Amino acid sequence: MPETSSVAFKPLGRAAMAERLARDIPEGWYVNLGIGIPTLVADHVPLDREVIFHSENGVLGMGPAPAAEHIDPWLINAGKQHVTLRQGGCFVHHADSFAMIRGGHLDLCVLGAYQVATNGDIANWATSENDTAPAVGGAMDLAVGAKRLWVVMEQTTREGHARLVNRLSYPATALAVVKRVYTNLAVFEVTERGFVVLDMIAGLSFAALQARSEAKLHLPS
Amino acid sequence: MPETSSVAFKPLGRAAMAERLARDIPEGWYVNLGIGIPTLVADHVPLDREVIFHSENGVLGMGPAPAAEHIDPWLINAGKQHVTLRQGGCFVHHADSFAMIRGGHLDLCVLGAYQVATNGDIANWATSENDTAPAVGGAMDLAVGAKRLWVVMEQTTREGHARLVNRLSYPATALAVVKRVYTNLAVFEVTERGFVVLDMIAGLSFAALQARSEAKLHLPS
Amino acid sequence: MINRIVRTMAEAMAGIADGAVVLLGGFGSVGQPQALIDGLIEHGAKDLTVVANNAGSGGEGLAKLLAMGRVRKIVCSYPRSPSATVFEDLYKAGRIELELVPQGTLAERMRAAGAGVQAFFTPTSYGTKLAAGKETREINGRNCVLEYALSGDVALIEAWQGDRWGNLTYRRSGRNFNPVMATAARLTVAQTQHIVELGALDAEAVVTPGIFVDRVIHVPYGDPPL
Amino acid sequence: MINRIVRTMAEAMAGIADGAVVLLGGFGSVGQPQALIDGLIEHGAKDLTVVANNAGSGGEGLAKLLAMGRVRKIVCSYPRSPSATVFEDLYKAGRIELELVPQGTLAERMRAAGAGVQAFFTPTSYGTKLAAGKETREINGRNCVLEYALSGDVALIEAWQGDRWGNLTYRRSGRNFNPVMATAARLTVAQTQHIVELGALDAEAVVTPGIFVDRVIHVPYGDPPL
Repeated sequence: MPETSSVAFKPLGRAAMAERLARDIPEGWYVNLGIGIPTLVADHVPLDREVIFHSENGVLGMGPAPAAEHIDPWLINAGKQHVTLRQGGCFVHHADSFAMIRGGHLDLCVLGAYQVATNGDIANWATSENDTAPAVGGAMDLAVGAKRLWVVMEQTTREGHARLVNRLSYPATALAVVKRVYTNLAVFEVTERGFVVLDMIAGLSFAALQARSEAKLHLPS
Repeated sequence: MPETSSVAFKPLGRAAMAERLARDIPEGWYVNLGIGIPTLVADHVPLDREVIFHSENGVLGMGPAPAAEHIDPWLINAGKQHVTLRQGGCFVHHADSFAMIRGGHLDLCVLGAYQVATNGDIANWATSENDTAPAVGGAMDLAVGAKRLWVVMEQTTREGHARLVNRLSYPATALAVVKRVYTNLAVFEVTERGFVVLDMIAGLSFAALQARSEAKLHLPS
Repeated sequence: MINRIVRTMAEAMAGIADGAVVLLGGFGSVGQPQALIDGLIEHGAKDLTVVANNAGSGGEGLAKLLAMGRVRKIVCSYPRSPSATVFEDLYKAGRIELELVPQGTLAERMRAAGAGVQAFFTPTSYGTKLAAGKETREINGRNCVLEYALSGDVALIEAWQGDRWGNLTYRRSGRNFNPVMATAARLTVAQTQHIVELGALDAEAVVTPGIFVDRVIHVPYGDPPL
Repeated sequence: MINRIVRTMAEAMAGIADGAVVLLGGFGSVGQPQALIDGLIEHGAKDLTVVANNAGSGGEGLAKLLAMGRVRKIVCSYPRSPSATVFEDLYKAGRIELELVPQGTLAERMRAAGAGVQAFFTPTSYGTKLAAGKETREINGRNCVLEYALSGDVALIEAWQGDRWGNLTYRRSGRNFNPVMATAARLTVAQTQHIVELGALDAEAVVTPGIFVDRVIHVPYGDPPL
């Protein structure tokens, strides 16, 4: 893709991607954030916009990370990081926590991904068939359970391979579930037509964006 | 059955039937008591023999009925009677309460019945196919769920029909679940051979008891 | 600021449509959302399917809703009681449909709906009339019946304390079906005896987290009738 | 008098047999029954199947049990962590069997076992490798996978408070899998930070009623490691 390297645009960093996504979360939503960039989203939701964060290990109403001197060793999130509980938060056991997830009570789940296919399939748990032990955690439950699944990820792999694909080449986490994708270059809605570009970073052309996607991109109709 | 009417025996009353059954409940058992004679069983378990009574409306650890001046209007049992809670008791919701039942966590359930068949089938919820609205409550869950199901009932109907039968003529509550039957005349174990008489009231002959049972009765082998 | 507390019964009932499936909490007179049932009567929705353990008694509450002809079908475990005459008369006249469900299966079907479980195999009712026509299967040596999730368009429940996020506690045996139904409906409305400040409830002792609750209305009516 | 409190680890472990299915509570380092795992190591049972969310980390606890070759199979959702090297080495060497289960399905399968539900249809994992070979069905427009109840011979759990009837509370996110596993095993053993008098726990706030608990042992070890 030699033509694109000369274009004047600056991809978003991880924090900026999280901030961009956070802007689209309205007050009152129940939200589960996956590990990695998704976790950063919480830092960009102001406390006075009441968004209620859920962690699959049974914490509803998580607040910001504590200062080191205020760590409660009994309070961690699904990423095993220490967190706090907001007033109004509560604790439940794992079956009840996943009842919230599977039962469609979360307004939003944000996950990272390796690939998203044009029909909304997501691959985010296993990269290959090698002999490393696989691990899935709660990703499959979250992907099928939340009312909306938004993915935040880089537009391409480090090697330049597209992550928006026609068909997953990595093992699926769930089928036809992704509603939006936030990348370091653009925001996409997953529609019946495929990926529709909602917005792009400044200086990026549609053609340059398309060059970084295997799947065909669409403009809003 | 004219020969039996001249025999000198005195059938147990309702309280005595409850008392007889209560004797066989060891300390530490979790027990659900159905409506009617079964409810009376609790009155015959001394408080210092810790038996933990469960009510399907989410009460675990029921104590005796309160004196009128100590009624708590928020605390009823499945028969909608006011009860008390012992120290160590607790409240759960209906799904959790029936998880205890269906999950096999109750050591014993005591139900009344219209009929018990020789293979342990029980009929206790519907008597006929008339146009009265049927009602089942928790009987089917309790009958299949508890570790042991004991039935307490009169030996015969008011009309003199046997309640220990070869095959249910009333609609089944559950199949092959009854372990014991306590009647006003005797106690029966339900075994692979059928009904085995564990003990009888004084003055009653085995022949007289058999005359009051459609199902063949056995002596312990 | 999230605020699920509504001030009027009209707000509490807004959007409940004709033909709705309505889950009604309570067991006996304890934990029944009496004020919300009155609100539903006033609201006027008809052709309802009601899911409740009992079929109403006396002449108030659910019995009144039934008497007004607003209920097409009732799903319950125990419609019979000495004072359930309104239901009994409608039933005998063939003017109401009854789906009789074992009490534990009723609770579990709603729990399944709330938990996103679409169906489950349970030993309860196997070999009985209530399993007639249902799929059966032997699993681990136990004969089971396949039962489906039962969800509501709306759940009307009673709770003890509530806060503006919709977190709820219950009082003693007033808990019963209420927390289960709260999870199983698209719209959950709770009448509570007390409204408390956010943060006043013990985070370890919230029974229904606000995620399951859409509206809370303060109805400090006192004790249930003896 | 019912007294489920045991004084020694030998009593706590009594009867755990070779080949047992052992449910281990905890998520990360919080709510893990560390003392009971040490007790299990000392007890010596082998050829175990362990059900736990993670596959052990570092060199203590579950990792040590694995390193000693006591575990034939592990059922978990997330065996991978930077310090899960003991498991990873065994896995690569083909010396341990892994059944990978989505975390919510893992919890629900144990909840089903505890609740007497024999199997259930869930949308989780449909169309993925983890559903390979499993029965599927479309219900209410959702593609589902049939999952079976998962019970244990023994559950080893950690709780905060316990009384002589076995009633338990938990502390914050230490709750996690512990109450679910307590319901799903034939023998449930809890280590608790505190022992309280019968009646001291709030009847509205008991999380695990004693009906699910067979033995309680007092292990006031303090906070989990950071």
